Amino acid sequence: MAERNIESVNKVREAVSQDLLGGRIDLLLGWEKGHYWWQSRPLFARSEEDLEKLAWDSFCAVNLSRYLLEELKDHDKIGVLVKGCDARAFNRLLQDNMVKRDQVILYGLPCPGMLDYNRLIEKAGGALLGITEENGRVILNIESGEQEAQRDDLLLDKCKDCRYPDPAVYDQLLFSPQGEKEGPERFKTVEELEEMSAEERFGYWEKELSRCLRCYACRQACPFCSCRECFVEQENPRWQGRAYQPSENFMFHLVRAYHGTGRCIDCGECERSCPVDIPLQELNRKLIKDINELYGDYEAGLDAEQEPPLLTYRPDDPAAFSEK
Amino acid sequence: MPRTGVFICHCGSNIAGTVDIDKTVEASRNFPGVVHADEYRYLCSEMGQDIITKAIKENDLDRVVVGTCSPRMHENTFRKAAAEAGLNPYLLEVANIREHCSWVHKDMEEATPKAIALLRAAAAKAALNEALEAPRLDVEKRALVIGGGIAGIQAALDIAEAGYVVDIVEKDPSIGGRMAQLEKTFPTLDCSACILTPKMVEAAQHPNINLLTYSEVDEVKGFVGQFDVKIKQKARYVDPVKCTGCGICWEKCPSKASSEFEMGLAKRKSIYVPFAQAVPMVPVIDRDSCLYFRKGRCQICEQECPPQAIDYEQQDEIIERRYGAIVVATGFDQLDPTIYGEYGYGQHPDILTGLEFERIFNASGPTGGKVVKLSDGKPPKKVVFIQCIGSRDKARGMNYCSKICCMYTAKQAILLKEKVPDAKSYVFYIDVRTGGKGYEEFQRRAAEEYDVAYMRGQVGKIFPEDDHLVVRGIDSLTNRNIEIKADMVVLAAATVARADAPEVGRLVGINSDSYHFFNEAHPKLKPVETHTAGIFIAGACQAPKDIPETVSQASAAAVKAIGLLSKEKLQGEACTAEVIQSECSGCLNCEAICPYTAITPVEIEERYKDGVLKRTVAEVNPALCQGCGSCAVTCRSGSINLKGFSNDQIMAEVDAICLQR
Amino acid sequence: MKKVIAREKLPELWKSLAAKGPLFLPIQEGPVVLFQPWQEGAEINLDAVNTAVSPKDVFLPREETYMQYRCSGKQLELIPAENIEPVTAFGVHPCDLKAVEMLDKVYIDQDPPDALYKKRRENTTVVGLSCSEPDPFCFCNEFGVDPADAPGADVMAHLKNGSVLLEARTDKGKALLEQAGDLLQDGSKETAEVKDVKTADFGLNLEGLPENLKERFEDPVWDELYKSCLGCGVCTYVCPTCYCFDVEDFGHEGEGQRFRCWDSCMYGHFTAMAGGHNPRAGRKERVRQRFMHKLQYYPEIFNEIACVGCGRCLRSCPVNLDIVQAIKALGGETVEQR
Amino acid sequence: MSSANVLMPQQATILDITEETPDIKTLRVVGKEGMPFDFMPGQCAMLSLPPVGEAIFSITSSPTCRECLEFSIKDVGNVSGALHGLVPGQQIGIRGPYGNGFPVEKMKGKDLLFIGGGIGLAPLRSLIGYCFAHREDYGQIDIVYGARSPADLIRKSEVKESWAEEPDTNVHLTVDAEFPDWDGNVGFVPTYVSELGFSPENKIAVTCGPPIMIKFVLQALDKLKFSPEQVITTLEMRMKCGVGKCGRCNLGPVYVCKDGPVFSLDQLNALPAEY
Amino acid sequence: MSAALNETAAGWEPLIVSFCCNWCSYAGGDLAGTSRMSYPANVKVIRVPCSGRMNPLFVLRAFQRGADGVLVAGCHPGDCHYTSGNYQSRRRLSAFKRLVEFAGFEPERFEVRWISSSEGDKFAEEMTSMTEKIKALGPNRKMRDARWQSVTSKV
Repeated sequence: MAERNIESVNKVREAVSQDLLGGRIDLLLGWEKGHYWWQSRPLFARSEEDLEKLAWDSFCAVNLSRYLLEELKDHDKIGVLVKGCDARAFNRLLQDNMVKRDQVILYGLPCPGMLDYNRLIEKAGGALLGITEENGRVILNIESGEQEAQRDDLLLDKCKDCRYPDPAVYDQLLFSPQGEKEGPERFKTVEELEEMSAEERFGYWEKELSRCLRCYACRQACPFCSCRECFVEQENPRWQGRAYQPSENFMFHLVRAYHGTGRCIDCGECERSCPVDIPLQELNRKLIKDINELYGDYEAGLDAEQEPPLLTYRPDDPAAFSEK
Repeated sequence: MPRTGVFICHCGSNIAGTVDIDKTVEASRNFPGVVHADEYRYLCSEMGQDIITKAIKENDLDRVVVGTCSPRMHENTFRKAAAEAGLNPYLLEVANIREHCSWVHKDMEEATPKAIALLRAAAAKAALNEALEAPRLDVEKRALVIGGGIAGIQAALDIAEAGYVVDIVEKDPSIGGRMAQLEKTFPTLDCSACILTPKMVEAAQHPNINLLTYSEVDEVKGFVGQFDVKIKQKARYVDPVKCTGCGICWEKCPSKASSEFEMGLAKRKSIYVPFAQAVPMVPVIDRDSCLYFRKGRCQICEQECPPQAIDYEQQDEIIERRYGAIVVATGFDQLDPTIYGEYGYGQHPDILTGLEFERIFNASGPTGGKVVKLSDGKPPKKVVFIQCIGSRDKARGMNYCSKICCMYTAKQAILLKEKVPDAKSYVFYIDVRTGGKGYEEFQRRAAEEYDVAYMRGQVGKIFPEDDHLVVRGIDSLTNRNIEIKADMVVLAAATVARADAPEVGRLVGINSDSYHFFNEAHPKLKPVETHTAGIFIAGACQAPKDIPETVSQASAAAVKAIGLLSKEKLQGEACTAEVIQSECSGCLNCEAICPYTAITPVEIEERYKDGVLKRTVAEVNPALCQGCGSCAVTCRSGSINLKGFSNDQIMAEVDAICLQR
Repeated sequence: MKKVIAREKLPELWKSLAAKGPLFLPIQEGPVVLFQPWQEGAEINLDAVNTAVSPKDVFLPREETYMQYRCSGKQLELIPAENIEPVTAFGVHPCDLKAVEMLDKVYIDQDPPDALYKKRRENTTVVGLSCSEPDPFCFCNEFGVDPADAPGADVMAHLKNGSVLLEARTDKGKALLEQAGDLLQDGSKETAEVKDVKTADFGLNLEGLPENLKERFEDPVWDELYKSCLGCGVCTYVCPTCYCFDVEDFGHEGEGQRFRCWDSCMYGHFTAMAGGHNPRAGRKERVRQRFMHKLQYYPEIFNEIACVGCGRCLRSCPVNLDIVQAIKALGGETVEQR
Repeated sequence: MSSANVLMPQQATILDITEETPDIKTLRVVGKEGMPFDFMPGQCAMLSLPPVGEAIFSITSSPTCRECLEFSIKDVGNVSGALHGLVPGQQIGIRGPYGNGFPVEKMKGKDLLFIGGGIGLAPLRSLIGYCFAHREDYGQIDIVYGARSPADLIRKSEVKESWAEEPDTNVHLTVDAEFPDWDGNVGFVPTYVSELGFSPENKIAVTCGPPIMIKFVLQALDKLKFSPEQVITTLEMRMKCGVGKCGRCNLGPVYVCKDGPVFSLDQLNALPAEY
Repeated sequence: MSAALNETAAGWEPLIVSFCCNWCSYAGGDLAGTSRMSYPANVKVIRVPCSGRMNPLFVLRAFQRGADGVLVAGCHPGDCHYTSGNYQSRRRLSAFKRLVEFAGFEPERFEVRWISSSEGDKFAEEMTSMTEKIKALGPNRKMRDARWQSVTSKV
């Protein structure tokens, strides 16, 4: 079994139970364990009993902020456990006017990064019984004994180059901050793709996108996708056809990414949610990179007060096309 | 399915010469929804319009497509024709098969298929057109003039004379502007103050004019006919009603500050009027230098003021008013030549700008009208004028010509000779530009009768040596180096936009060129209009100008404003944005980007489970919306759309155009 | 008929099969394995137990054009445009094949039959593949699926050490093996090395569940269970027993085509009517529909639960709201205790 | 032909279009060779108009009419809107018939009460026509029909003139509010049904109309002591296939397209109320 | 005229869709016309009120439906009739242009230009040079919906 880190779960539970049981919040959005030790799923806690199930381990990847969209219809005040990305997601929703700050209490969880089950399995090279963690290392319990690995090598893609593991907004910070990170390889794949010829790049994307099922998990998991009706479903005009043609694949994915311009918080939930592993985050990161280059550094979700780059302009802005 | 009629114009041979009309008509018949197609030699003629109206009635058409010249030309003509037949005019679409087709393509083989494609797109769009109604808007019969210089004064007087109330907002304590700072005006050499002050007084006394001096525009909302403006009237600390303008206060005031009016060449008191003929003759207290405000003691002015007009407790006041039209006449600044180190400006008291020199001539100026060097009080015997400081200087400054320098330099050289008969003037110039009535003659006089030496060339360095200034330059005609030992140097610094012009532009919603001069709507045909309806520009805020040009432009702007104010109602924009509130998620990104503050949040109620849920969505004020459609692009879910250029209309055009390759 | 082929010879077999018509098999596509048509150079992965998406694509393509239209004036011409050719599906695991049989009940057995599906089904030769290792997500044992055998296969394949045993079960299967000719060797004496494949044991009690659920449409369980659902369609698209579809036109007023494509009951638009009314307006209704369909509605008509324990929803649901969660919640475990 | 694709429409032509109300039109449709198919009252058909798409509509003409099929269509969406814009002679696609239809056999020998509201008369009209054609099989017929305003009543002349002339038949019209030139009853359909006070004895009530009307009609009938078996209604759902496969229109294990759209109230009560 | 034929034959002609803002670029196009300048008929203009109206989805739709190049033209920065439309579109379309290039489109396929109402010559030049560049690149297959193509080939 994975080390449950009883101590930290207790600390989280302690922090929230007073508010939940004392009526300061009506609902707590947290995580509980799923069927497997490597799955932690959303928990909607309203009672002490619910809180018993609370989990805080290396598999709490699900971004909980998005649930506020629905749950705030039924609750006056909600507590949410937020990692760095969840907090940025909250700011995103705040900026999109989807939530009000005073409706929510944020319990900040500085995040060490979440582990990727597939990487663990790969590392184990066979049946994996469980893991224990200590000091940035992961010990894999495999049938033949134990195997040790660097934790950083086993992170989810979305966590690998996370720059802001600490919540940018919170009411209460439950652990000591991790500190801002470099994320040196954040744009590595983007840059590699940029190096390719247009033909190669098109081929790359055509192949990757060909797997798309149009399940819209990327959209549903995304904190910037908060439209009531997505362009995909609109009838007049019919922006997006339902066919699985390459042309329709590009339409959906380019527009999805474009709609995140200056809005994507780089949480990577889109990519994590994708059942066929399309590298969606690279499209988002391309836009982040370009916006930063063209219109100055902007990290969506870090500061809800800062105007998103597509909602403002400067008369002397540069352009990606000739202005002569 | 719509019932569309297509009408194609030959425009004599203008279209028919390059577009096969028969083929085009035939092709049009096969477009979806087209039930009638026809052609005519001149569709815009009475006869042509009749053909359309008749066909609409006879064939029960509910959409019309005309293949004609540019919609910018005759869209309205045809819309009226459609309206005559009882059709909503917005159900008509124009396919531009002249300017965008027959005139730019060489033969029928090229132009005909393209004309068909454009018509097909227009028909596809028309099928989705909806009947639209342009809102009828009220006009507030009051004008605002921003800037109380000669342009503003003239515009205000003209508007007031036509019977409309005008407010002049001037940020300085007195109206008068730059013209008040001038000594004499070219080419007639009449005294600037003598011709200006009567106008200032006339403006002050005009029953239809309100002067709001020492005031600034804080906010402009609304739209043509109904601009809601907030004006900040800065605290003067003097009650203008009580004040008699007797002058005792500024006489007695013990503290001094540099005089803005005198370009910093002289001091003024902390309580002051900027100049002797100021209108209104009500002083202001400059908080920054006033002893009372700085240190809490003094209060001499308060003690001395006979009518007890001093009021230290006065606060800035916000005046909110609605105006039908706005004239922007904010004037210009002079470039600070410090940036050009080689001229040594700021390093030596005898290196002056043109405007500073202007004050030296003035009887009420820093030298009492005596033309002397500021360094030693002696009259200058050799004065070097250098033209184009910052103007026509691609590398370092502005590309444009400041327009007035050649003339005022000639004027100053003449005046110098008159005041200091043994003085000698040298003018370094690039070109001498004297377009204007009597200008060339005036400049020739300076050169020929007043012994002004014009030298085509550039000055490379100015530095003091002993008791004079060494001016080193090159005569570009002879390519010789020149060195002049001058007593004084006058720099014709460029005429530049006011430092706060970008801010003013943003406030009132007009745009400017790269030098921050405000843009006219059309350089030839709409020289005083801006792209924002109801806002007009006059004077040097648009581009460098001399006084006569400024005054004529001001009157022109006034006429435009008067024309607007005289209307009972204005026709608003029909193609405005519209929110589908049930789909709107209320992110309000549209509100953030709307240039007209036409979008506001509104709370709606929706059924949810067994109860009702309140939520915020966007709402468009169609009177404010000008129909740019940027909101429709910002809205990711397409919940806000632009009537007349809706998402499905544009997509239908794309589809149709791509069908016909 | 039993035949044997050395594993390294398989590519040759595939190539020869593909020459006769489309050959679908598990292909490594970047990080995932998908059931896709064979192409020269494709990276076949027979060791992957479960493809990311089930092979139902072969029988019920995600997109299928069946009509073309041409309009001119008032004339409208409607032209059938099916394009169904004989195909081979190689490496279908027992759970997935069982799921196809469940689709058969809807698309073939239930009147009127769906001609497109039926034709595809008849035109497909299925090479089943027994499982030697379970995936951690597999739980087909719970549904009585034998990982070692897919009864409905035309040919049953068993991976052996270094070779593959192919056993023809039907005439179609025999024909397939015969076509392969010399590539295959006689395997009449070979036996499959049948392993006892133990899949995950969630301790589900399915006995009487469909009957029990009949009265539980309004059960409070639903008020909790749906909450974590994001409203995406992952579960339905990866699921081998989901079969909903949509019909859409593509084209303009002049001509175009009509196709059907996968759709998902998890989408709000799925049931939204033209006037705006939506009988399954919320996530709760949709989650209930999906699980009730699997566990009650389908069994009510066809007498078996519409789940084969392939584990795809356990693996792919971004928030782990899978059928096991649902069964457990409905079977009187976690949620009900609240 | 069992191998035919059930989703494939056949070609049909619009004979004519009549405007019933501001948002309802009746289309008369004929197949390539006369009737596209045989059907029973209460059944539906898919009409298609590419590239707009397909939608399902109930057939409003009686099966005894052998000239054409009639559809009364309210403009609520893309397909219905496009159909409204058509002109006579336009060809469209049609497939069907779908659904179970009304239980005309079970209704034999009974008195019949038809309660319709607005466009809800469309399926009833097919059944009413059928009953008139087989007049001897059925007893007393009462027809209660209402709409928001006189202008919203469909098939007005037919209802008022032909139906009322039929033997043993009463037509009761009502509109929601007072209108000039309206001398009929004023009031909502359910209220009118209560006021008319029908006896449930040997009677079958068939109702169709907007959901809110049906809800209150059912209450009214319940008060009049109609048992659920005596009450029949039809449902509308989003449908794509019409043959119980595309997965949209189920109420529990029952598919409205195939097993409905006609249900007796007792059948409906046993199903999840997801409509 | 068959598109399919067009593309295989040596005389393939590209289709360029240009979205022009009503106030500057469309008027610039009008001026090109009144000045009898010439540019290739491959360019077909769709009038939009402002470059700020330019939804990137329109561009993608044009590519889906067979456009070989798309050119958006608007007022020069500072000249927007609506004050800020082109400033907004500069940001949006810059990000979008980079995105489509990242997706594998050649940079020439999608362009943005500022053309004023007095720049009839520039309008003609840009339209000509766009056409020439696209001709050099050849037909665009990327994102083109093969189904639409089969449809258009029969028109």
